[in-house]
Amino acid sequence: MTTVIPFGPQHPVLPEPVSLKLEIDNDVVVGVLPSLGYVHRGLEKFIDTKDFNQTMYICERICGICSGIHGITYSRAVEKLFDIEVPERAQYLRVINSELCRIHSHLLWLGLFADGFGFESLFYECWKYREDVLDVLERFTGNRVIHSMSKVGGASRDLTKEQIDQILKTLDDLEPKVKNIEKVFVNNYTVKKRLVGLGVMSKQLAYEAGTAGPTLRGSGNAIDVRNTSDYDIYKDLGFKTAVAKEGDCYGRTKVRIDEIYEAIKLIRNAISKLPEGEIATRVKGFPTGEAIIRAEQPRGEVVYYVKGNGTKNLERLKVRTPTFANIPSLLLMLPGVKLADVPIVVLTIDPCISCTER
Amino acid sequence: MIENTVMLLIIVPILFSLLFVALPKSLYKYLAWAFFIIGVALSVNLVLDGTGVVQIGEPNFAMFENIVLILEVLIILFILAVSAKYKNWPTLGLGIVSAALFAYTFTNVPGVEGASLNIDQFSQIMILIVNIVGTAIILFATGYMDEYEEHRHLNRQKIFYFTMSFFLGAMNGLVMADTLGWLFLFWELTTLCSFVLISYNMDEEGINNGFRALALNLVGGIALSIGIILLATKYEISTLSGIGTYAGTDAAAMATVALPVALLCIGGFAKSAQMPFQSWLLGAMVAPTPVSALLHSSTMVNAGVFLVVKLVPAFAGSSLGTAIAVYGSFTFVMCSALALSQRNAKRVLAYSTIANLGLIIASAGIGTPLAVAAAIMLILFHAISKALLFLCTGEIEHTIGSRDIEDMSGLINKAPLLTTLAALGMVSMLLPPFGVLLTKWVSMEAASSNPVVIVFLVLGSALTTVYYAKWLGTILSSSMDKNAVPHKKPETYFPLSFLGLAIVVTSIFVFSIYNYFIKPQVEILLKTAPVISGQAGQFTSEIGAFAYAAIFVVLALAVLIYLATKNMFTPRTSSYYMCGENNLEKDRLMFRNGLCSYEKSSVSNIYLQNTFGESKLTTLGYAISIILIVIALAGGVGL
Amino acid sequence: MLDNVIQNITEIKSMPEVLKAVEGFKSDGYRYVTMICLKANEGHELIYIFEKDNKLKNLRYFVKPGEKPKSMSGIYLCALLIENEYQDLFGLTFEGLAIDYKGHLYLTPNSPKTPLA
Amino acid sequence: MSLAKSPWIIHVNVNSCNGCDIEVVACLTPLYDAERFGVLNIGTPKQADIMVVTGSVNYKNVNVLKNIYNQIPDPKVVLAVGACASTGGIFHDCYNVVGGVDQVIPVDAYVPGCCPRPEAILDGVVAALSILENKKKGNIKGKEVKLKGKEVPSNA
Amino acid sequence: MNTNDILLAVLVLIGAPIIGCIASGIDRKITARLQGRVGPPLLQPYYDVKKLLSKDNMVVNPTQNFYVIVYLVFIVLSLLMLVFKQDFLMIIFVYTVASLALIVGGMSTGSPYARVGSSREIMAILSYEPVLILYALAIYLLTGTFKLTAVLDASSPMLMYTPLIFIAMIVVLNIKLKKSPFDYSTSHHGHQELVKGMTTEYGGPGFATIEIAHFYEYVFLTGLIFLFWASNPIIGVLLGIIAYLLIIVIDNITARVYWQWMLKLSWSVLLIISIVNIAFLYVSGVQLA
Amino acid sequence: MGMLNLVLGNISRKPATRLYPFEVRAPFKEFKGRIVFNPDNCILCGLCQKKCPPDAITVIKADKTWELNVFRCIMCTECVNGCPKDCISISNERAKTGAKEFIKVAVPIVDKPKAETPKADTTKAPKAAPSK
Repeated sequence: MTTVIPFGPQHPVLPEPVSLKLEIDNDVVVGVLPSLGYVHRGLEKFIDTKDFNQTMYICERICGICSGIHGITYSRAVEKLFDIEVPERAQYLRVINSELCRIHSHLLWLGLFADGFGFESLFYECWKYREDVLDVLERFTGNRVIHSMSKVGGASRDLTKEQIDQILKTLDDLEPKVKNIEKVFVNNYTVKKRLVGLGVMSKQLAYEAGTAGPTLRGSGNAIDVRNTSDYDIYKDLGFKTAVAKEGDCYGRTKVRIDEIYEAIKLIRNAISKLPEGEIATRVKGFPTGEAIIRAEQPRGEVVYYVKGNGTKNLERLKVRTPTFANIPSLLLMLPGVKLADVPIVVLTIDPCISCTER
Repeated sequence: MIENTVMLLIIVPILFSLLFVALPKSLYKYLAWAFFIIGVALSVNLVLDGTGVVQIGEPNFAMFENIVLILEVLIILFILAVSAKYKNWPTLGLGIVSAALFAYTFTNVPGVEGASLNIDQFSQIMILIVNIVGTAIILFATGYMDEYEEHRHLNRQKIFYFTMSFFLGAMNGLVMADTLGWLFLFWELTTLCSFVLISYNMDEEGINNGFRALALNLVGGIALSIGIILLATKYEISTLSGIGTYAGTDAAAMATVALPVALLCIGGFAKSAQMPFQSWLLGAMVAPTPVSALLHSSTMVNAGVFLVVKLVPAFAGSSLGTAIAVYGSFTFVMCSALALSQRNAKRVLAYSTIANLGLIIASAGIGTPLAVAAAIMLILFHAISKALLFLCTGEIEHTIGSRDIEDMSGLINKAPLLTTLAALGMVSMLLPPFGVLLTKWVSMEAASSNPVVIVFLVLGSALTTVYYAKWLGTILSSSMDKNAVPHKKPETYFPLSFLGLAIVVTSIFVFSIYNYFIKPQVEILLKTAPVISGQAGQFTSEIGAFAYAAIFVVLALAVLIYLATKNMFTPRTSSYYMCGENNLEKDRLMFRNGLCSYEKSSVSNIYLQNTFGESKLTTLGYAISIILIVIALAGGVGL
Repeated sequence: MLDNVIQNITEIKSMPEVLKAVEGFKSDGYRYVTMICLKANEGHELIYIFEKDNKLKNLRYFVKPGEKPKSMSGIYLCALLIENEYQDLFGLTFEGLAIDYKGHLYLTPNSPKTPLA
Repeated sequence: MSLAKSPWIIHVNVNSCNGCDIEVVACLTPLYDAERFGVLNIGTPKQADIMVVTGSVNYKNVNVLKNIYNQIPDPKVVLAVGACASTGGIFHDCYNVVGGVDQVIPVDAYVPGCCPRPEAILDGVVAALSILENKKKGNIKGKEVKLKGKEVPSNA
Repeated sequence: MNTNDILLAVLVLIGAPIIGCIASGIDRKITARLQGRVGPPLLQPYYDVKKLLSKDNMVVNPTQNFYVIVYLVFIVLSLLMLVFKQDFLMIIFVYTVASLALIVGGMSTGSPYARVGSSREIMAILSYEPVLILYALAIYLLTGTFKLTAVLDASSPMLMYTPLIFIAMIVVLNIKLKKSPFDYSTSHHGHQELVKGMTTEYGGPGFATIEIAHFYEYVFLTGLIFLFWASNPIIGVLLGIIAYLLIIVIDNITARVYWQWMLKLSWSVLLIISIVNIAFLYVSGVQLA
Repeated sequence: MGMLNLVLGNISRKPATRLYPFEVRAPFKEFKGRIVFNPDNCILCGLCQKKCPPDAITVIKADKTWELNVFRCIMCTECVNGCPKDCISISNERAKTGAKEFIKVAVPIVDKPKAETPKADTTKAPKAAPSK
């Protein structure tokens, strides 16, 4: 007789409502059936009643954690339809916002992950550092979590000198702190006991399973949309992809920690190169045509497909979020792990269910 | 008069066995009640008669001796015939060896002038166990066997009851016989009865397991008869008590008789299914549950430990004693570990029996007065608890149609009385204040002077807690999948309740039992009695105290508090926490899965098959136990 | 270059050909990115998107009304979620899904049926 | 006063975008440290006093919300955090959204904002505490919410 | 039983939960400070219990509260037996009754989380019980009796002869208090895959009973540590406090591990070091003066 | 030993906690706290209603009211940027927690022809905050 346990939707370890039906034999998971739909709101239908400017706010609320990058990517997609060039300063501002978001998201994930394996103080430590990032984001965009910093045609907020100093100072403070928690994640005996060799995906498997983001890069695939040449201005900022070879939860953790450092570096570079000038261009008319835009969110690659038909409402908006691509890999990783490891493996893809279901 | 009671104790079961054959099935119920009442009356009468030695001299002796001779010949012929019929060559071989030994005994061993039956306190305890617990089991069987046979399309109840009753008679003889030749006869009779009962189903599995039991017990019997021959030819000892008298407490004398004593002990080990021989007892699980209960609690296996305990004066304190103690405690820990990975309730109980017998043997091996007292008490308490547990398992099997522990989850809702009794049985096996734990405590305190034994005991007792706790929790949990049909027959529930009551009563009056039976017996065996006092509801020895009364009081207090607070604090019943996805209509343990359909959640226990799996541990256990036995023998020969 | 506007799109007429083409992509080492479903003249239009070395390749297939497209989840396991999603939202039926949620991936029996169709 | 000193919360996310959730969790972290008021984020409803709900409710979540609510022993308080939980927010007319939490279960206090700051959530918890005290004093029981109507529990 | 004994018993009955409550409060306060927070007030556990007692008694199964009452009374009994210097082996058995009662209570609710949690807790018994009995054995070897009288009346501390068992007991304390890294069967505050493990279905007064029993258990378990230096009560108490603080720190610097790992640790390391210690006691034959 | 250093560092330092109700940090001036409406210049054009993504603003020309559902507002500042008369501004003080009764703020509009002579102060400054 196997053990059958519902895991979610309301479960303390899962911050989000997703449900897994776990079949366990001898403390090892043998079957898993995810149940989605607890956060399905139907945003892709919603564009019928909102115009393309308002849709920006809806896209930001696809997910509260990657919200900034959702907004930016949506803006870029619609700009593509209009075929307008965004002022360079706005592009830099977007990069700064995205990378700050990435830092906050990764710190958040590190905390939740630590909570997943019962390391409460490490969880608090990570979230304590995250508050500093949120403070600068709040001063930059006016809100802690959902930023509304981007808009179709550019940015809606500019950075003042004072704010830039604030960002740089926070980053300087943050770097040694991240080094501290990195030591714990990488060296602590009990943490390694839990993470090393757990949820292993080989390089090939991760690639074929269509995973995205740190889940993919944790298995040794150096695939990052920021590497591609036309993604904003990353090419000028000396971006380097963070990769780990292990392919297990430990590797993915290392990738995310490395990405925090990388993000700090990118922000510093962006600030040093920040050009003067306008932050937005005016957008006239209504969008037509179709476009696909990809961007690198903290959780991985997001794909926006927009189709305009010449009215103020878009005809079709389709978002393929990174978690959507990563959930099938759970089906591959979960069988064979212990029950106690289920939350860790689920959290290791950094699930964002509200992204997935929209 | 004690002679009459003794004779009745042997004759009445045989009479009943004949009655069972003669009378129709419909009367079995009344026969069993009568047997139970007479059994209780006779055994109580024997206790009231007190102790004594019944000498059987001429002219009766010659007649008895002839009966014995004829019976032994018949036994050997039966074994040979049966094993030849089923083409079981190992058994046939062993039967031939037995026959040869018998022939050797007949020709070469000097005869005895008279036989004696020795009724001491230990025999009284054994008689009580055999005749009260044993007849209760037969009573239970009348409520059990009809349905059992119906399921398997059998009609062999006549043989069943005949053998069961006969078995009790043989056991009665065994525990009273002092003359080794007679002892051997009863010994072989029980072997034979167990063979018939184990292969009761007459299917391949049953017969194979029956033959395994027969073969392993024949090995034991051969060891026993070699021991008897040695004793008779070399030391001219022909009685059990004679060995003790010969060895006394003198180390040199002990050393001289060490080899035959060791051989006798090996016979006892085989009978008690100790480690290399354990497979027959596990195989015996194919038989109907009353058979298992009878074999495990009151009769068969107790004969082995009975013999070992009786031999205590011959090895107490010697190196042979230490070897036996280590061997017994090793069996205890090994079988406890083996029980951990079992989910078949009867197998768990079987391993638990073997483990507890190991504990008894270990206690006997330690040989201090305290330890021997523990061994005798453990035989008593274990018999009652184990009989209850086996009968409960049988009744559970009839109620839910399965003996898998996992299937018993939630039994408390369907059969509350049965579950409570089963829970009582389990609790009495592992928790204070009940008798089994008391004796475990005594033996641990006694064993604390022997480092190896105590470490084994410590590990074993932790393992025991684990496998019983799993089962206990499972039957007390509150969900039930199985279709449960409780039959409330008085024949089945009376023995269960009676045994349950017996557990509580014996545990409460443990000190009286100790004073009346065990203390004098230990004095007989070891010339000194353990220093134990029973003031203020405590069972106090030189090195510790067991406050059983306080625990009973606290237990009662807990019940009282529960009843008092039950209706306070606005009681409300709610549904389970199922992460929010409950189904409130059909089953409260259902939840909605990803396909929007409902599914039942279920949980199985942890069995640690990979660490404590049967196949791995059994091999290890065989190896180590055989080494230990060889060491014991070598020590016996004086190498 | 990132293919931002959907161009170099291959239109395929029949489902077996789609399957064959997708298998070809798989053997060429492409990753399955996503599939986009659009309403078009009574039926639905499916755009399969694949990626390799940061280049996107697209396949376009028109599903006639009532037609049951084949599932790609046998070739790319990760296709099962998006196909189940379109079963929910557009009322399509994919044949041979690895896990078939039968229209209950997002929606329950009491929520609106096929909202995007 | 005993209730006010030890409010244990259960956090239920029904259809929220994570924004409010992470702010609820942020309340417990060192900077805000809700445990100063005795707040514990307890996992099971059986031990909770305050139910913190985030997100506009969707059809799949309705029963989850009701079940969790029914499983909290009285006295209990429901706190709706964020614009979505209060009124449905920006998603109020999405096809799969039922609306604010008060459409399904009785709500005692609301926290506005998208997303509300942790300070605002702490304010909400403090507001909930006095309601909790009043409920205890007045012995007000939360009515068992029935599963009914358009949110039938099973399709079997 | 004379008047003094009764007074002492009443004192323990009343005093132990107060001490345990404060200890629990200190634990939460220190944990908070280690995590860089202010933390709850010192008397927070008291407020919690008071609140739980004022809530409805919501159960899934009417008998579930019986087991926690058994848990409570047997914890109290084992503490009283410790105070009255009873047989230590006996105390351990009585304590096992308490632990088992909680496990059976968890199982009896039938919730899948509670049952998995209980299964894990059974495995915890398997890992700490041998060490506890070996500790008892060490006491016997040092004093010639299992009764605690000898240990408490001795003039030299036991720690001198049982340093390895002391280390093992610290780990046992960690397992019993269900602190990280061994908080796999229930978790006090950290979130866990089993929700609240064994106590998932307990709420209101039933959970309050468990909490009160925990208070007694804190005192009882630190009492076991106290025995290591019973010759000087002040040092003994200090030893208990230090062990307690050590466990709080360990709680904060480790992740939760598997019960499998714990079983391996206890049956290889803890058991071996305890046996080595016991062997030393045998060979040297030292006696506690 | 990384974690040991961290926790020991924490205990040796002052806790990071901001004792919120007793010790309030002044909100950043950039913070989008709540919408403040100044009816003086309002021409009831309804542009804010059209722009508002969550439909939180209702302008009823007949009743001459401007209504903001505070519990639906998402602080996106579309209305602030979209208002032709700059009547709507954003304050860095957040909206207060409360019960549902207080969520609707109705602001009677002073009748006026085309942004002239701001009529006498029949209205108070609008507040989203509950008046308790």
